[in-house]
Amino acid sequence: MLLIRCPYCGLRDESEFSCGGEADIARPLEPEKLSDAEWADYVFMRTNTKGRFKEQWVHTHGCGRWFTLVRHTVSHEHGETGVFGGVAPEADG
Amino acid sequence: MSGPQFRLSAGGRIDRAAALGFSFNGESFTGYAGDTLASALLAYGAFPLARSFKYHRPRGIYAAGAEEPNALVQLESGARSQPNLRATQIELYSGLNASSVNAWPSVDFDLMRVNDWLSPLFPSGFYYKTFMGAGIGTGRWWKLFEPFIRRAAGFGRAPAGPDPDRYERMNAHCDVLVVGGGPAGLSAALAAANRGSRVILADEQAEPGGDLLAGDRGIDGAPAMDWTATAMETLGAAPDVTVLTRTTVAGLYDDNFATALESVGERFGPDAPAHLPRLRLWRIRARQIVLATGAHERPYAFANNDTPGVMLGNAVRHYAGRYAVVPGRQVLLGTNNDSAYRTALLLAQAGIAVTLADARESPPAALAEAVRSAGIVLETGCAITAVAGDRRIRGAKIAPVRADGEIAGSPRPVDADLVGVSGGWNPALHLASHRGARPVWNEAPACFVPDDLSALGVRVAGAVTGAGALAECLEQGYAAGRDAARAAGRTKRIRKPVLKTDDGAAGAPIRPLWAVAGRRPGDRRGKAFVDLQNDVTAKDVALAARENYRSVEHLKRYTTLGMGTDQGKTANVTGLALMGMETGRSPDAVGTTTFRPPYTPIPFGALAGRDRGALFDPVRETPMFDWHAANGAVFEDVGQWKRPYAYRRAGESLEQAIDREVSAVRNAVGIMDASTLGKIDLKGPDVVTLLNRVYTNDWETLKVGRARYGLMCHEDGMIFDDGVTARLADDHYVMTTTTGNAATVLNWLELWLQTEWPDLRVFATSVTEAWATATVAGPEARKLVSDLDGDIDWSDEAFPHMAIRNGAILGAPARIFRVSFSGEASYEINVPAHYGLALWQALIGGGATPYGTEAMHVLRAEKGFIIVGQETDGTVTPQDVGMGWAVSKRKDFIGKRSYSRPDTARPDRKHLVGLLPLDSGTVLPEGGQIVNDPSQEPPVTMLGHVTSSYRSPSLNGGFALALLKNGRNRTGDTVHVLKLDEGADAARVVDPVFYDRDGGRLRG
Amino acid sequence: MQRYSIFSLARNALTGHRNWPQAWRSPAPKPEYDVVIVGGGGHGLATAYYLAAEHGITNVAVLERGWLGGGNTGRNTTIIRSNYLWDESAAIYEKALQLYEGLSRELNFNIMLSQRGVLNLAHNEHDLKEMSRRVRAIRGNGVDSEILTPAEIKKLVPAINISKDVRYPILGASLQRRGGIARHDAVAWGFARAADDRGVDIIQNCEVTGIDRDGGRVTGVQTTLGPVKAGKVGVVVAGHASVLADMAGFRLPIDSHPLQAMVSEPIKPVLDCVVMSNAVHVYVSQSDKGELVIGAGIDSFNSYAQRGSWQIIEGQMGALVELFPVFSRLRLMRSWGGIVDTCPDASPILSKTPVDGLYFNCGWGTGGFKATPGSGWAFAHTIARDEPHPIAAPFSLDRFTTGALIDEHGAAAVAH
Amino acid sequence: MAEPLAPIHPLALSAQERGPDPAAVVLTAGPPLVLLDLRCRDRAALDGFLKKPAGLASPPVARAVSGARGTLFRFGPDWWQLRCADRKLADRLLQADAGGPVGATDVSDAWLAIGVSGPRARDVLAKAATVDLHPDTFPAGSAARTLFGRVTVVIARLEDGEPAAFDVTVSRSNARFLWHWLADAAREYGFTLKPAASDGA
Repeated sequence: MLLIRCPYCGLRDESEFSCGGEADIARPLEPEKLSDAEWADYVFMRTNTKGRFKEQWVHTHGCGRWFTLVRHTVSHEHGETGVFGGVAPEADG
Repeated sequence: MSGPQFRLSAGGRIDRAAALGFSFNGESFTGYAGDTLASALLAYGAFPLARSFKYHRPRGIYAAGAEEPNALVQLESGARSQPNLRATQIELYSGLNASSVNAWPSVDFDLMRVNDWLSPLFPSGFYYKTFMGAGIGTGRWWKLFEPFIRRAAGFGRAPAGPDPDRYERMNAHCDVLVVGGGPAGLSAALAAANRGSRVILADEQAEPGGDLLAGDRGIDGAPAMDWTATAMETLGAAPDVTVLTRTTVAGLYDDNFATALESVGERFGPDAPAHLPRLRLWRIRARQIVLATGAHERPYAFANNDTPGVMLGNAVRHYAGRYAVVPGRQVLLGTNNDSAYRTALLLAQAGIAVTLADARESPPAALAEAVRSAGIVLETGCAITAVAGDRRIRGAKIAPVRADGEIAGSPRPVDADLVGVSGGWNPALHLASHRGARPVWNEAPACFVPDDLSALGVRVAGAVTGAGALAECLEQGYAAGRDAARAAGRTKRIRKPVLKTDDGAAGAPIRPLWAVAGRRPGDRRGKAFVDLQNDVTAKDVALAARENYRSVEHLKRYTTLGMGTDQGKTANVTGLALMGMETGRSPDAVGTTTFRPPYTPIPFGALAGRDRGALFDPVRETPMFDWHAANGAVFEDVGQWKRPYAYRRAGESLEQAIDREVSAVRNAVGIMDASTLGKIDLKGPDVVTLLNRVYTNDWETLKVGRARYGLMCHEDGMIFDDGVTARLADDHYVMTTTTGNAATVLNWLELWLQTEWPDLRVFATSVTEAWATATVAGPEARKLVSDLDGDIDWSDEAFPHMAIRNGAILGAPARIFRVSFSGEASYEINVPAHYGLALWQALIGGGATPYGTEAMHVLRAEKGFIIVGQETDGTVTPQDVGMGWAVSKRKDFIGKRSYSRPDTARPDRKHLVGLLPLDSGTVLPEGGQIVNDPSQEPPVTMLGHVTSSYRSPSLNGGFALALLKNGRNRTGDTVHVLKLDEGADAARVVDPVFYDRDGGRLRG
Repeated sequence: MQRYSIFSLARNALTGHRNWPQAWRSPAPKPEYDVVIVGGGGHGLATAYYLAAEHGITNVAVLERGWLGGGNTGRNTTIIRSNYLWDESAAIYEKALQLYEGLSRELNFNIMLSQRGVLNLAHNEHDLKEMSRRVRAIRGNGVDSEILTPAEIKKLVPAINISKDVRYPILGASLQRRGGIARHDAVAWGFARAADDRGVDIIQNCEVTGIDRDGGRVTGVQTTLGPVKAGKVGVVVAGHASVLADMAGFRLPIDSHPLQAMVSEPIKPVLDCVVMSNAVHVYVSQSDKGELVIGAGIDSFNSYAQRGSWQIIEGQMGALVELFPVFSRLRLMRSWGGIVDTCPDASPILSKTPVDGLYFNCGWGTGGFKATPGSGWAFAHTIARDEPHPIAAPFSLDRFTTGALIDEHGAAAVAH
Repeated sequence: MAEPLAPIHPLALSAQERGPDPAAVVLTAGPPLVLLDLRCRDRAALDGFLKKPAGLASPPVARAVSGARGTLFRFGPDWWQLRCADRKLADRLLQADAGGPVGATDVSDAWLAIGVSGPRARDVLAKAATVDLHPDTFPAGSAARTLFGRVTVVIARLEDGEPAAFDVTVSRSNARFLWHWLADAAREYGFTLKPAASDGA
């Protein structure tokens, strides 16, 4: 069971979080201009990296914030986190 | 039994003042406090107490701990019965009652022993090679034989009734978790504790000490157990040290999460105090871990090495030293390393005749001198080749052996009634393996040791590293404890203790020895077992090699080596080494198996903890729950909620109740508890933009005080929720969701708001539970609500359909949605949740009939309103259910692009339609498959299915909603709905709105 | 191939079992094959077997990174059933079940198919509705399925608790009597032995590190034992499909997740059919050896580690003890994890790819074992004819573009 | 109908003392709350919003501060919850939020508080809470929104003192479940149940 460092709450048990899968899948700005294949690529295709993998998690039972986490999909070692929308953790938080 | 004749007259860590009576296989025995079941039984001799898995050969106690392969027993009977416990790990208590497993009619005479005599027919994997049913019909032979095989397999039996015991879970946190309370573990715990660390020390025994419990070791010129006692005092006085005895660390997981099982009430047996849990599962989050898990002695194999009375050499030492039991008068010890010498000396001190056969030509001179001067017969360059006897040892043979284990001279008989075999040590690297350690073959001690895990915060110390000397174990323990404390940020400087041990002069290396004879085909000297529990012999390993099942996993799976309840603790390495010999490889080239948690088995109940019975899963109750329960509600589970399905009155069937409730809403007024519907407060200037993106329809025109229905889809275009959203103020909306999706929808909004559209200024807050909701519906609804004192103008003009009003009702703040899911005039009255019950009672007092979810389903189906999850299943678009009107063409929204994909744009997809059975007395089966031709043989062409079907008191007959291929273009057609068994019901395809098509009733 | 039978056992017993031949050879790879199958699990070995047996293509190599049958074939809970909702799924899983029914004899290797029945429990109104729909659809497809009342369930499974007075009472169940379990290793070994006998080279400890292409067509693979040329390459690597797709330059609609399973200590027979529950999230059967074999849901995060998180085990054990209170004192002996490749619609991919001559068979999620022979059979056809077999056609990759998904999430709400 | 509606507390259950040491764990049903969820992207703005009416400034995430007019919990960087000492403060804040940087939502009846005190209080909570409740890591002023078994709760240590006393906020629908759960978990130590008064106050 992972011990995840929420950027806002610090180390918490995995059970407080939900994993949202691969990060950085940006929604196309003009979907109607995409081909069916391009749309399918956005909706369904995934990189599913074996190795260091940037994914997004939400601290469902804690602060409720989404953040990104780089995690190795074989060793499960994880570290670097990132925030969305520029909501920076406070120094005293 | 003739009394505990094998109990030594003095010594041991048993309490001779506390005699404990117990029974085994119906006979009475007496042991002492401090005994295990195994030690207490051994005091009566090394008799058979089990039968082996496959051949049903008699088996006795083989080891002294978790590695025991043979002595599995059924403890107690009835609901508290427990199968497959190792006698070596059961603490004796007064009145204990145990019996043998896997033996019929008795352990002394077992009919299945016939398997042993027929064993030439049953080599490893024999079952893959027969029962194929060639020529006799598909698998018929196997069908015939499988039940026999099943009955023959398995050990103990499941208990007879539900478990009456309690189990606890406990979360704990520490700087340093030390696993194992032997010298290395104690040393590590002291080093960490003295630096101010929060320490948890877990040891599986009733008292720490590990190998020192044998009582024959010394530290600083005193018995080593004195040092242990002092260490325990120090640890006990430290503020943040938790010592968990009788606690087995079962598994290590990512980020140094550990599970451990503590025996709490279990050791008292069935008479344990009722408030105590039987077991406690610890969930430990450790910053650093020190594994001082020791090592298991391994045997070497020889003919009939499973005869009761053959034991691990070090087990003989522990029974003698710790429990004062030596179940024999003439002991033959076979060894290939130094450790058996301590056993020999301890036995000789107790006056036992000992022959020590050391496979090495030249044992260390000091050891040889010591044993000889103690009167022990030392035979060098010899190994045990066979024992004689069946149910007990009637002698043994020894002979010189070659490097590959083959006998190099003629075997000589040795008088013996107890045989101890010491083939070297296998470090207990199970836990390190859970954490990813790769076992590395270490030539000098001829064993696998774990590789370095310190980068993960896991350190090893003591015998688990292959260390043999006590001084080395203490030293490694200290270093690991110190380093772990430092890594956890406890940097206090402490002087290192200096301890003098009784290790003596340096020893000689091991001479690896795996199996003496017994490997070659045609060797008739008797079975040489590698895995005692699963009856895997050296020959079986050779057969696997011959048939090319050569990888370690194939070996295990083909022969079942190491697949038993002991996970092969005494067997695996020997099996690997033998496979290596067969195939010309070193043991590590054969491969190593990955050890799987748990280290020792864990009862399911301990894993379930408190998640049982009434506490299995949270029950969510609405504010009106008590009223429902007291007034005949039949509840249905909707997620964790309990919702009234219908309210049954005395003498009423469920169907009659539902009919009555439907009629009440159609003809008078009903109320439903709708508190479970999700409610999300949305605030901010950009709410309307958000709504436009997550709902399929347009939201710009919604005015303050008005509400609108919306559909939510995923990017694949499929419906996943629906609900009404109302505008309370310019920048303030409230969204409702289905009961089941309340949390899902809020998470969905947050996902998009946070990750994709952080520029949108919207705050979303769940207010589901802040409000209690009573839906008042029916032609008399307005009259009923108008009678409630308050400040709301209920007239249709002031408060039309799809409007929302805030005000006060009977002194409580209220928020009312005039929306209708029933087709009648309908008010969803929300009051702060604590007032919900009182509001409900007031409405009942005003003459409303309570109705449940099933009546609600009927009412809405008559109106053709969908229920997400019933009319939809994740494959249904808004257009499919006839709600193309709610899909905006002007704007983009989540899922929109998917509608132009070829399959999604097909005009002949499955559409929501109404079905009217041609026979109005028929209620079509929900889930019924729709066909054109009811006479077609399977596989039939299925065109869709009935999604909802009810009897309608208003329509006075059956009606249904269905998803039907090309359905909107088939209005008026007759289709057929297959019955479960035979035949079909004919039905006409109609518009899905059955009731009040123009909506006059719901507008007032 | 020396045929296995009770007579061959007796004959070999007389000679001390010294003359048993190898079950399969361990050849070195040849420089070139007509077809290379990447992945020596059940599906890959079955594909190779049917290529040889049904299509006469025998110049075939199966390249296995580790030991054959070592992936999900050797890690699953061995459940076999074909009670799927949609016609497309029913067709391929039922084909698999029918092949299973004759497989021991066809392969001359006892896979210990035990058709003891698979029960799917319903715990609430929604479950009952779903069950009704599913059973009727299954029967419409000519597959056996029936509905049981709680009393009938109790008769079939005496250890189960059908009390109304529990958190989630059992309200009914569907039963597929032809469903059951089989010995998973035997399926891999049986296919391996029979394929080897027909000339297929099974090469273990040979990891594919690259997929060679020339002008949009596959030409071979790079391996840890050197390059191997191939006219066609079929990739059947559950748990690593995305990795191999990446080597070939495209992406798949797949996420890899850990799925855990576990066994109890062996006990005398106490459970005579497979019991699955979506609502409380657990499934269980008892092996011939006496172990209860238990599984549940997947971990939510992506992983290639063959291990999952602890709380999943606690959750499913709570569910199991709730269904079977008499199991509370039985003990968990061993737990492990596999890697399951999940598709957005919980259906597999059996497909041609953007690379000519390269075929992928993947995405079986938690349902791969039960499909093994059907999957291999249809995939062999797809490779041999360079066009999907009709029962494989709906599972092509282009469904994610057209939108013609086969959404079996209902079936896979509990992993199995 | 004119009879005013009366509030009803779901923890108006029976009092009880049980087990080896009934003082080991004491469960106390808290009174109905006056509670606002406050959302704001700017801590300074939130401080400005609260300063005058509530006299409180934001604590760090997973902490709480108390004053005469209420207790302010911080769940996340943009999420606070204010337990108001009286209704007046809540109404004032709800009126003040319109159009401003702070979104205030009344969630009073959605939550209830259960006091868990006594020498074994920490042990009972540790049976399901995965946050570390050791006084070094969970000093007075700590307030963690976390998962408790299968229920989302806020575990707070609002006051100093030994043994530590905890305040557990739970959603209304789960309150009884949690109450029974805690009592069951306290059985091995002994417990005293102090439910809400049956008049709902």
